[in-house]
Amino acid sequence: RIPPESFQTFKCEAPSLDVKVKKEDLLSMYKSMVAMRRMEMAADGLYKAKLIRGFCHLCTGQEAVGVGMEAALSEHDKVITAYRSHGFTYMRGGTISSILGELLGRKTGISGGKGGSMHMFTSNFFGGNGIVGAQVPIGAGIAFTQKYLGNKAATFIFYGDGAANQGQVFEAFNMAKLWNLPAVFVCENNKYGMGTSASRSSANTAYYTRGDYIPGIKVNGMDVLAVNQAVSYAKDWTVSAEKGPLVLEMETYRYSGHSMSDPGITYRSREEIQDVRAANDPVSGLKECLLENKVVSEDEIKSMDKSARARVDKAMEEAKASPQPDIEEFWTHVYKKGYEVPFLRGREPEEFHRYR
Amino acid sequence: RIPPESFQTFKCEAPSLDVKVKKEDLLSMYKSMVAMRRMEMAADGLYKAKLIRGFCHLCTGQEAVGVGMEAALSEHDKVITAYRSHGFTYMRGGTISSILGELLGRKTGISGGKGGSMHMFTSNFFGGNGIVGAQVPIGAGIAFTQKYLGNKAATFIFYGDGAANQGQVFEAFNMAKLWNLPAVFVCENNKYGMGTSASRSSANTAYYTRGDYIPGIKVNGMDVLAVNQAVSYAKDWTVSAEKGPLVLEMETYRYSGHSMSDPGITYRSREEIQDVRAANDPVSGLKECLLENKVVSEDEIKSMDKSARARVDKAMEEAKASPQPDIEEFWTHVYKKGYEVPFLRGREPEEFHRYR
Amino acid sequence: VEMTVRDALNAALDEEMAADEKVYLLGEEVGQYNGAYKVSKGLLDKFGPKRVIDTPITESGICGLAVGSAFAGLKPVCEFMTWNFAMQAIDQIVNSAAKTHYMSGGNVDCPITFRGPNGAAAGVAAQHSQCFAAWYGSVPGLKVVSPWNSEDAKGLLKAAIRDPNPVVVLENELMYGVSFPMSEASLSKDFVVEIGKAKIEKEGTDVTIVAHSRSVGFALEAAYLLEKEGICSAEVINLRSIRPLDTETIIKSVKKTNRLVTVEGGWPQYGVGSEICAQIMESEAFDHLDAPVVRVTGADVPTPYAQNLEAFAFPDTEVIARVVKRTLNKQIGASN
Amino acid sequence: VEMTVRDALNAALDEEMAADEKVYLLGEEVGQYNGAYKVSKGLLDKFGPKRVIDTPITESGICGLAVGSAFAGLKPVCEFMTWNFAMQAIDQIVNSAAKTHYMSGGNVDCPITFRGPNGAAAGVAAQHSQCFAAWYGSVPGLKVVSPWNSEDAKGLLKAAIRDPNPVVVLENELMYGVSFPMSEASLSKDFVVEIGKAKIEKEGTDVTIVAHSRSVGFALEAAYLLEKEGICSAEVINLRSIRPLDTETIIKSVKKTNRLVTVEGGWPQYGVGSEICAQIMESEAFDHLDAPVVRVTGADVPTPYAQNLEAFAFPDTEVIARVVKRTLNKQIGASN
Ligand SMILES: Cc1ncc(C[n+]2csc(CCOP(=O)(O)OP(=O)(O)O)c2C)c(N)n1
Ligand SMILES: Cc1ncc(C[n+]2csc(CCOP(=O)(O)OP(=O)(O)O)c2C)c(N)n1
Ligand SMILES: [Mg+2]
Ligand SMILES: [Mg+2]
Repeated sequence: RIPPESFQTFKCEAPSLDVKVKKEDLLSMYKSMVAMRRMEMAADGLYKAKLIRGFCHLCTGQEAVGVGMEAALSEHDKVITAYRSHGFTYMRGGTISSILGELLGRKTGISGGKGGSMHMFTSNFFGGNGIVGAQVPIGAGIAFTQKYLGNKAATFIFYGDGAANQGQVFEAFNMAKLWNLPAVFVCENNKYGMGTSASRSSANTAYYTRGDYIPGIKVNGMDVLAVNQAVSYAKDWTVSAEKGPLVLEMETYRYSGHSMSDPGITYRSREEIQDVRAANDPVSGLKECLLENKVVSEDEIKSMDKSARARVDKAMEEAKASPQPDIEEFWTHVYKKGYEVPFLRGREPEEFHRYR
Repeated sequence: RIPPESFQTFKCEAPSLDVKVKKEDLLSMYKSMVAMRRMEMAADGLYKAKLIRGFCHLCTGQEAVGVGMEAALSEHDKVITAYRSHGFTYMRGGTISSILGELLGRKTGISGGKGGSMHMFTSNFFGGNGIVGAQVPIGAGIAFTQKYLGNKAATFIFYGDGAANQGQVFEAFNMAKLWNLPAVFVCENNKYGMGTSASRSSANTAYYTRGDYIPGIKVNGMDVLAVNQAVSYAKDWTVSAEKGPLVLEMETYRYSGHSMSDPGITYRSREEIQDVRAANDPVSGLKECLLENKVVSEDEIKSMDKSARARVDKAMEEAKASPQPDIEEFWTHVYKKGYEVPFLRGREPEEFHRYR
Repeated sequence: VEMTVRDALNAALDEEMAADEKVYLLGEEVGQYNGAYKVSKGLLDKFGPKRVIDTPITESGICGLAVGSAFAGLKPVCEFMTWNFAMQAIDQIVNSAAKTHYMSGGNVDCPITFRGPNGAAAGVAAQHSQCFAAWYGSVPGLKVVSPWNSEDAKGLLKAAIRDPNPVVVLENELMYGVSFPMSEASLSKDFVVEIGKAKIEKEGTDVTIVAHSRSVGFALEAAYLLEKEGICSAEVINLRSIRPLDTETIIKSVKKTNRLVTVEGGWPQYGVGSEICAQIMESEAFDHLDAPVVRVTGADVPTPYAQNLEAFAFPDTEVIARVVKRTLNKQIGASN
Repeated sequence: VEMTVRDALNAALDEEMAADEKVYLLGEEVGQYNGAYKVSKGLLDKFGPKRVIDTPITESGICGLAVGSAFAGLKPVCEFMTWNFAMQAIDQIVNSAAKTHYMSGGNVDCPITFRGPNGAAAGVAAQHSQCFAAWYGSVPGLKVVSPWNSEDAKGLLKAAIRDPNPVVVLENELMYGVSFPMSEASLSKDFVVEIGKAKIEKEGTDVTIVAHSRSVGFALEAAYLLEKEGICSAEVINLRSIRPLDTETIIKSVKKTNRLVTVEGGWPQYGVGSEICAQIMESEAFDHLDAPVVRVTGADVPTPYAQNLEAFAFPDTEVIARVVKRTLNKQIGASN
């Protein structure tokens, strides 16, 4: 049973507080969370070693969102998010080595090294999008497709507290409601959009109420079980009950800076971060829950932690061992293979590629 | 005293139902309404005579909005709207002949013939904008300026029921609330955006509630006195009381087609239009009110009607008598005079204009 | 048979929707209203509201939704009432539709068609008159076509819908009502016009005129006029595609005629003509030029409303004829 | 003294805000965060939250609000975190800011500056690497500048803020941290660089290289390299303005050197180089060309992330040197 504060609702009932999860699912969630955190720590290290370039947005602190979500979804359900995408990519089937490989810009990267940190995709995960807010109507279109094709699948559309003000979000809300789309809009409220706190960017920080005519639920996004419960509820709502769109607000926290170039402590205090880590950390939270409820022993925890670390280390070595993409890949995928333009030009007239 | 149904409110008190207007103001409102309607009828005729080109959006049926508004404003207040702008231009100081002149593309047109139907401006009226929704953040910027400069002036920002779904509107709401701008967002709900009825375009057709954190009032936009009352209230709210933004929804009706090329009867019935005209016409409404309350006699009404007609006829003759713009005007106002680029090119290299 | 450009576009939509369940049309007023310019007339009745979808006036949202549906497996035809309004959605077209296939290393496809009228209509002033050919033409990942007549319209729109890449179709409102003969072949539902191939509309020997969209008509008129006056025999090339640009066809023609005039309705700077000039300059055709390439374009001003001013904003037969004559008198190296 | 481009921009903002109460800065993270790239560092402390305004992440709303404030009498400096994000606001820049003065017959002014980093940074992939010079450069009503070094940055930004027209300032993130010497004059608060004038950064006699933004540095390096190798004396022109384009300066140079290479980081088609080619073709410089103009540009692909691929996406010193050498060996009319 999770605490009643786990949910706050807007124009709908709360999900049940009675959580029924199998032991193996709990363990699997724990393993995922630890692996995800380890993976992000690895990315942090690789960035600092100057092996990762450009932007790199970590999801440490927010692991419960992706993990709790995935545990409630099937492979038929769809997910889309912005640039803070490593964790989701992992949950949606991307291997750790393909994710780290992408960060390193290697051939075995999940996008062949062409996308980098912000642009990762799997067959039911649509990225990995760099333009704040743009993924929201795109997500509505993915939901539209499920309805069009008669698929019994929900689409979960993630966006940040900063992104929540983008006009496109409201345009997507409107169409999703008008057309009763199986779309769940999930505001991942990690309290800041870059250096701007939610209350400085948003006239209404109760993001779960901002769908107006779309009901909403605020969820304790630091508790993987609450997330899981809310996502199950949302899936039922929009797929089984065909009640149309729903808004979820996941209250969570970003430990790291916005991206690697942001120390993350000019607009908030170190204590603030420490306090969340100490009182609210999603990984420790689940660990304690497992221990308290005697689902596992300390030793089992340690061994899971160790094996997560080993997995990530191994994946990192694999990724590092991968060569850079072949130079020919520069020219592929501008257009779909077989349907290219006759040729493309490089930097000067004698640099070019002929497709046919 | 106007009927209680005149207003519906969202997160605020209703304006008073006790209307105190001087006789001369009532007469002036009536004169404006009749003149406005006549002007639009003149435009209709000129368009059908092929003297007006392109788009031409009439405001017949919606006269109470512009007239009731202006009666509550001072010259310091600002107004902006979309392309359905003739009536507002007139109320904000544009002469009828300069408006018709613009429609005819003449030198004496209010924009020198360069803007046409959709693009008319006065010193406190910012147009006349052709891109649905774009005028809304622009209007917020005008309000921002009043606050920045310490002017005690309200900015009224008009947009349609169709435009109300544009993302920019919500972006403007958010900034207006965050920064407590003296901005009044006025949704002119004339029931259709082109051929799309409000309920087919908008998941929530209670437009006065769509500001979420911004209070709103729905107003009987067919009653010039209700409009006047609501606009006064809004001005007080945002200027004197400094309570920040407010949303007004003016419930009104468009008699004509969307623009001259739309017969206006494929998506609604002729009866629907007739019913509104018969039961709710803003001009007849005010006329009856004046007669019932014995403010004026039938004869006085007739004479006002006649003089409005005469004024419009005279203005039309003036406008028609105006020559087309001088050809040199083709090159002016691309940049501000004195700050142009050295030259601009016409259609081929030997057609060009040198500024210096 | 003759067919208007409007009917040709309608037929293209009709045929492709009938052929493939995944093709659907969305946009403002495309359904009940039959299209702001009646291009989609009858399609709602025929295919129903699942496949012909009236949207709110939210370009960026509609466009994003359409792109998402393409990512997820449908083949949307996203109509913009005019391309001017698509500026609100251009981020979705460029950043989402055009770039995702590449960024994903080929993992995500985007088979989408964006279409609507482009460039100037009559008397609609500055905000409703812009040509976007060069902007979209600059973007790798997009294909861009610009039909002139009914065959172009039908064949290019069908090709666009079938193409698994995002394709921008730049129509022209002033052409919708114009009728053109349709060949037997073009009436077939199998008819497509290959994207990326220009068409020689009229053969000639003395000068090449390259144009796209409505300007092709003016170019042809000018060519026939000059021929009638005994001044020259002009070859007229209808570009059809803006990206890829069929430089090969232009080069071949220039090698024959040794003179080139480009014509477009858009603004001059960084335009379609500029690119053609540059490509000719960089190609072997350059050495065959007897006179410099000259661009005929829209004037470098926002479009004015008044008719007498507007008349100076866009090229017409007379301007083209004048420029061609001047070009015939020019000789490289001669000082004039 | 030396100054980074970042500090030069900061000084320009500081001085113009101090000089004119109507000038204010708004954008995402410009205040408390001191700017995503620290260009506005210290300005919030100095001018307070009334004049340095942190906004929500709503480009189209921010931009529209800024334009409205310009219509109403203020002089906004609207920062885009990068120009990529301004695609969401491009309708406001083009349809509202650029066209309203004309449409209103001169009744409404729009004294606004739009600024932010443009083009590629390092390793930021396709959605964050686009160059918008040609797009904005095509729009009448706008002026467009593209500074390279610190003097450019300071002088052009100040000129932009003082100009009563909408001006687009295309900065470059990779240049922010680069230091350049500042002349005595450029340190003055009266210093401005005239919009529309290119600058000859290095005189030369054998070939002209025209570039803008970061490419100017590569062009100079290539020129010095070629000089050192005894291959040629190249003249390097820093465009500074994209609109108006200072064709006069280019023409004069080409008349002297008889050869021209253009360099830019943007995509090749319908780009800055294309326009320069076309204008040279139409000008008297054409007859002075001893070799065709060649464009060096960004490659015609969305920008890849991986370092080895990215290296092929943008021009550098080596590519420029190679093309210049080739151009020197070309002769018009010679078959090669
Ligand atoms: C349209 C657009 N504007 C600005 C940016 C730059 N930017 C990237 S992330 C970000 C902050 C977003 O904050 P939020 O939505 O809260 O997501 P979070 O980073 O907290 O996950 C900004 C401003 C962008 N990528 N796209
Ligand atoms: C961005 C944009 N999209 C589409 C259009 C075409 N258009 C012009 S008016 C209009 C309908 C607007 O309806 P509404 O907002 O209700 O205003 P009304 O015409 O009823 O006054 C449309 C779709 C446009 N001008 N701008
Ligand atoms: Mg956030
Ligand atoms: Mg309406």
